[in-house]
Amino acid sequence: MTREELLADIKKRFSDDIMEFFDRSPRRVYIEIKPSSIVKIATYIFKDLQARFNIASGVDSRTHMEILYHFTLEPLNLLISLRVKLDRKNPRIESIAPVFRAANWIEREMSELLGIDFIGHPNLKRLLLADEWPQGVYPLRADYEEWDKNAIRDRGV
Amino acid sequence: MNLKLRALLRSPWVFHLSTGSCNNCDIEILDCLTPRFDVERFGILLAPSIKHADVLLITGIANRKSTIRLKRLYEMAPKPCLVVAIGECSLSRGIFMPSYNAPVPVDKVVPVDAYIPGCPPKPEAIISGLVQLIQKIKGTL
Amino acid sequence: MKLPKVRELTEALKALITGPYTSKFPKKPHIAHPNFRGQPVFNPDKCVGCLACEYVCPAEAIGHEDIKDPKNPRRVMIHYTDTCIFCGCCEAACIADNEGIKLSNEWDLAFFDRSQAQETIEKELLLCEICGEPVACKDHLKWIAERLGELSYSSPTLYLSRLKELGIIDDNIIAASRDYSRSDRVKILCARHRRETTLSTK
Amino acid sequence: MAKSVVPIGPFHPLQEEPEFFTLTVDGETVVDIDVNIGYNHRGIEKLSERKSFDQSTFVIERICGICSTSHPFAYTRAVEDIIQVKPPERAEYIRTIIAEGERIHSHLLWLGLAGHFLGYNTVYMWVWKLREEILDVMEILSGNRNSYAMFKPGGVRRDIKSEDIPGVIKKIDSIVPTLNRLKKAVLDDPVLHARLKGIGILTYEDAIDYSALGPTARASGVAKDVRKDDPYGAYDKVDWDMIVTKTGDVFEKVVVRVLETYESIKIMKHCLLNLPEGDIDLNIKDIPPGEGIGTAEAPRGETFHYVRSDGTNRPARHKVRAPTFMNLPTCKATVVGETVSDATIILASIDPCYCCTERTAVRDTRGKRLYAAKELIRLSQQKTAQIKRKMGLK
Repeated sequence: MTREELLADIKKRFSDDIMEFFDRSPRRVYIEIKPSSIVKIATYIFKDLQARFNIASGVDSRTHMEILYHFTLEPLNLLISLRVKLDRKNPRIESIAPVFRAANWIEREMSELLGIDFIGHPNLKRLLLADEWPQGVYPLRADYEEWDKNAIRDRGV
Repeated sequence: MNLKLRALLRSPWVFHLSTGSCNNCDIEILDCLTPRFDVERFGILLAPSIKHADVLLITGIANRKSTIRLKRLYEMAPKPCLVVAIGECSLSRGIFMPSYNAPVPVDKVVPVDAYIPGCPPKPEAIISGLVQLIQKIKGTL
Repeated sequence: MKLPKVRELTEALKALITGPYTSKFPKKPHIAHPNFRGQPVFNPDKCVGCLACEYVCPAEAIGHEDIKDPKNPRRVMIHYTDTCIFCGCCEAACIADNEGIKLSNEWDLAFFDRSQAQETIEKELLLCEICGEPVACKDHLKWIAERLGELSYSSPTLYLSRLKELGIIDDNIIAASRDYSRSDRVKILCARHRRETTLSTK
Repeated sequence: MAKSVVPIGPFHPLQEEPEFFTLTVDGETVVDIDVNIGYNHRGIEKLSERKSFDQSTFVIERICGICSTSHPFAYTRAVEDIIQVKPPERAEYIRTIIAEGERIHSHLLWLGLAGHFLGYNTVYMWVWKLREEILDVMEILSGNRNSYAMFKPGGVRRDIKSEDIPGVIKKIDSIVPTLNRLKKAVLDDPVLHARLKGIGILTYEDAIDYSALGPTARASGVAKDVRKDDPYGAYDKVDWDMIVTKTGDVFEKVVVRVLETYESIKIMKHCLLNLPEGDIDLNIKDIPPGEGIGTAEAPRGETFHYVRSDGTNRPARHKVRAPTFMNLPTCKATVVGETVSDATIILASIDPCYCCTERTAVRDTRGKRLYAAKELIRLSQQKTAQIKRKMGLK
């Protein structure tokens, strides 16, 4: 179906969950949705529209924590980004890894680097950082400072 | 000691260690083994395991996870062994200096004998660096 | 033993004639292609010491050090070979028509001690006559004055350093007006003090 | 049958990057595989927030050595997506030339390594000797063998001098005859057919479910290629065709990559021959606040860059996703059930690029009999020799 029909169908089907619909350009659409409805909409886009799960990118804007789930529809050359806003103190959201295995690693990375807790993730353990990295320190947060006292930040000659 | 070093320099076996690099330098090291630069003329071979290595080629910024293995492998290498840092990342972490995962440069983790700058260094630069190191060691014997 | 096919024979003959493919590198020195981005080198007489290359460098591989003793004020431009990634941004951003710092063809840079892995040049520095802070390099003010032409007479720092350069003004002419009122107006000052002397009526 | 654990890596002499696979082995067949990554993590996303838009092109370029054009290509497209602007025609052509040049040398690199994993060291030496030609071409065009420093948001940093082009075309043409001989040697070799066909199969459904990308997915019939679906650079001005095969086993992946090298040579020569005139840079001065997404086709799949700017000259957030990040988990589907001697070549068949994925790690080994990594390569080479003897070729 064409691009307009597809977007109209999404709008009609999830009208109560969509908070904001931003049609930025012919190839980019940003849809802000309620955090509770992420699994429902993601499954619909991935399974019914045969979209490809591209990636999820976590953003720590100072007032709130944001996650964007990007889905690509090759035939229409369209990229749908579902935006979800969580509160910054205790960001929690339902995990979509059980639905499709492609999202498994990226959620582990976001939980490790940004401190977002994914409920229902198969094995939410560390993916990237060393074992000696202190618990609860999230490097990609805006308010991250250097915790390692003997780190050398100049050339260290 | 210098008898071993003298013997070592006849045909230095090389062990390549990538501690968090973008594999440009690693591929330039492998380029040295292929027909065009062919360091086997000088007896330089890739050692199958750390136990046979005479020269340790280190690339990469020694990030936190790799430093643990870097230290362990340096202890496992039979002494006397020479250590050569290849590429900007292993000299002073180059463009990744402020990275939160690279606390200290490589020469704070293991004593480094020769530095070969370049991002990535040309295979000729790696060969000339090794040759200069061998001459320097031979010079002091 | 299988007889070698014709292709292998021609291959062997060709190899005999052309000789091995391996480069004779250590014996024959290797000259990089003229487009190759090698070691950046400062050009002392073209560089104006404006620090544009330091701001632009992605790897923060260029630094400077201002030596502020009044007798011989100098700005030392330092290029660190062990951090530089040879990208050519400094050459692209150099205001002295890309000649102040240039990427040479040099690729054989191996060394054994990292504390000497830097190249420096020195530029003459102008200090503010009131607070002693560095204003700019002499060549930099000359570079600005040349571009501003007669407009450079709007700022005492510019025209004083320019005329002193040309030898028209010397100290005894300036000394004559030293003790009259607002004599600070006729001095080479840093931005902060120049603003103070312009606004105040002291 | 007691399970024993087989560690491969992390510092395996031949693999360029440290990666660690822990295979749980029941006798000869692999029962389970656990990929641990994290060795190469350099925190590039945090670094890119420290640098200005122009400078962070160089951090992005050093994510991976062998796909060091696809990342800046996707990044510059993301920044141009924020400003909704298109670089000049000549810059698009130059970008395509550099991207295709890199695809050729990356595919050749992989072909050489795959040859070594199978015990074909002559293929390894031949292919890497061939690769030196394309590296000379890239040194002439961009000034360095790789990490080309050519990309800039809004255009290209350096122009291609027209007097260099004939020499470059001659060098590219000198590659083709040797590549033809190699193609015949690799694709029609009965031993390779027996060795690579039918192992490490990634089915179409698994490829969709894991969202696999690039040659790994195209070998399983998933016809997705950013250069065709979302044409960028000069790809829509050149007629080339996307290589897609059906079964998805390791042999198909070799076929897809070899044929793609020919396509890249065709594109690169076409762009070099009719390079349009015009300026090469838009000189972007300020970037308005907003978000942009850029994608590009790396030799291993689609790279994805998400850039958010808050009006200052530094990106507020920069998310990078490399193709191997999506392809690496697929080895769970392809390696389990295969024999240990095939494990190495299957793991190498997705052309893993760990510095892209920025992650490798190690896990303690338990179990009685341990294969050292070198042994695994010897096992794989033994199997090839065994097949040769069976075919009476020895």
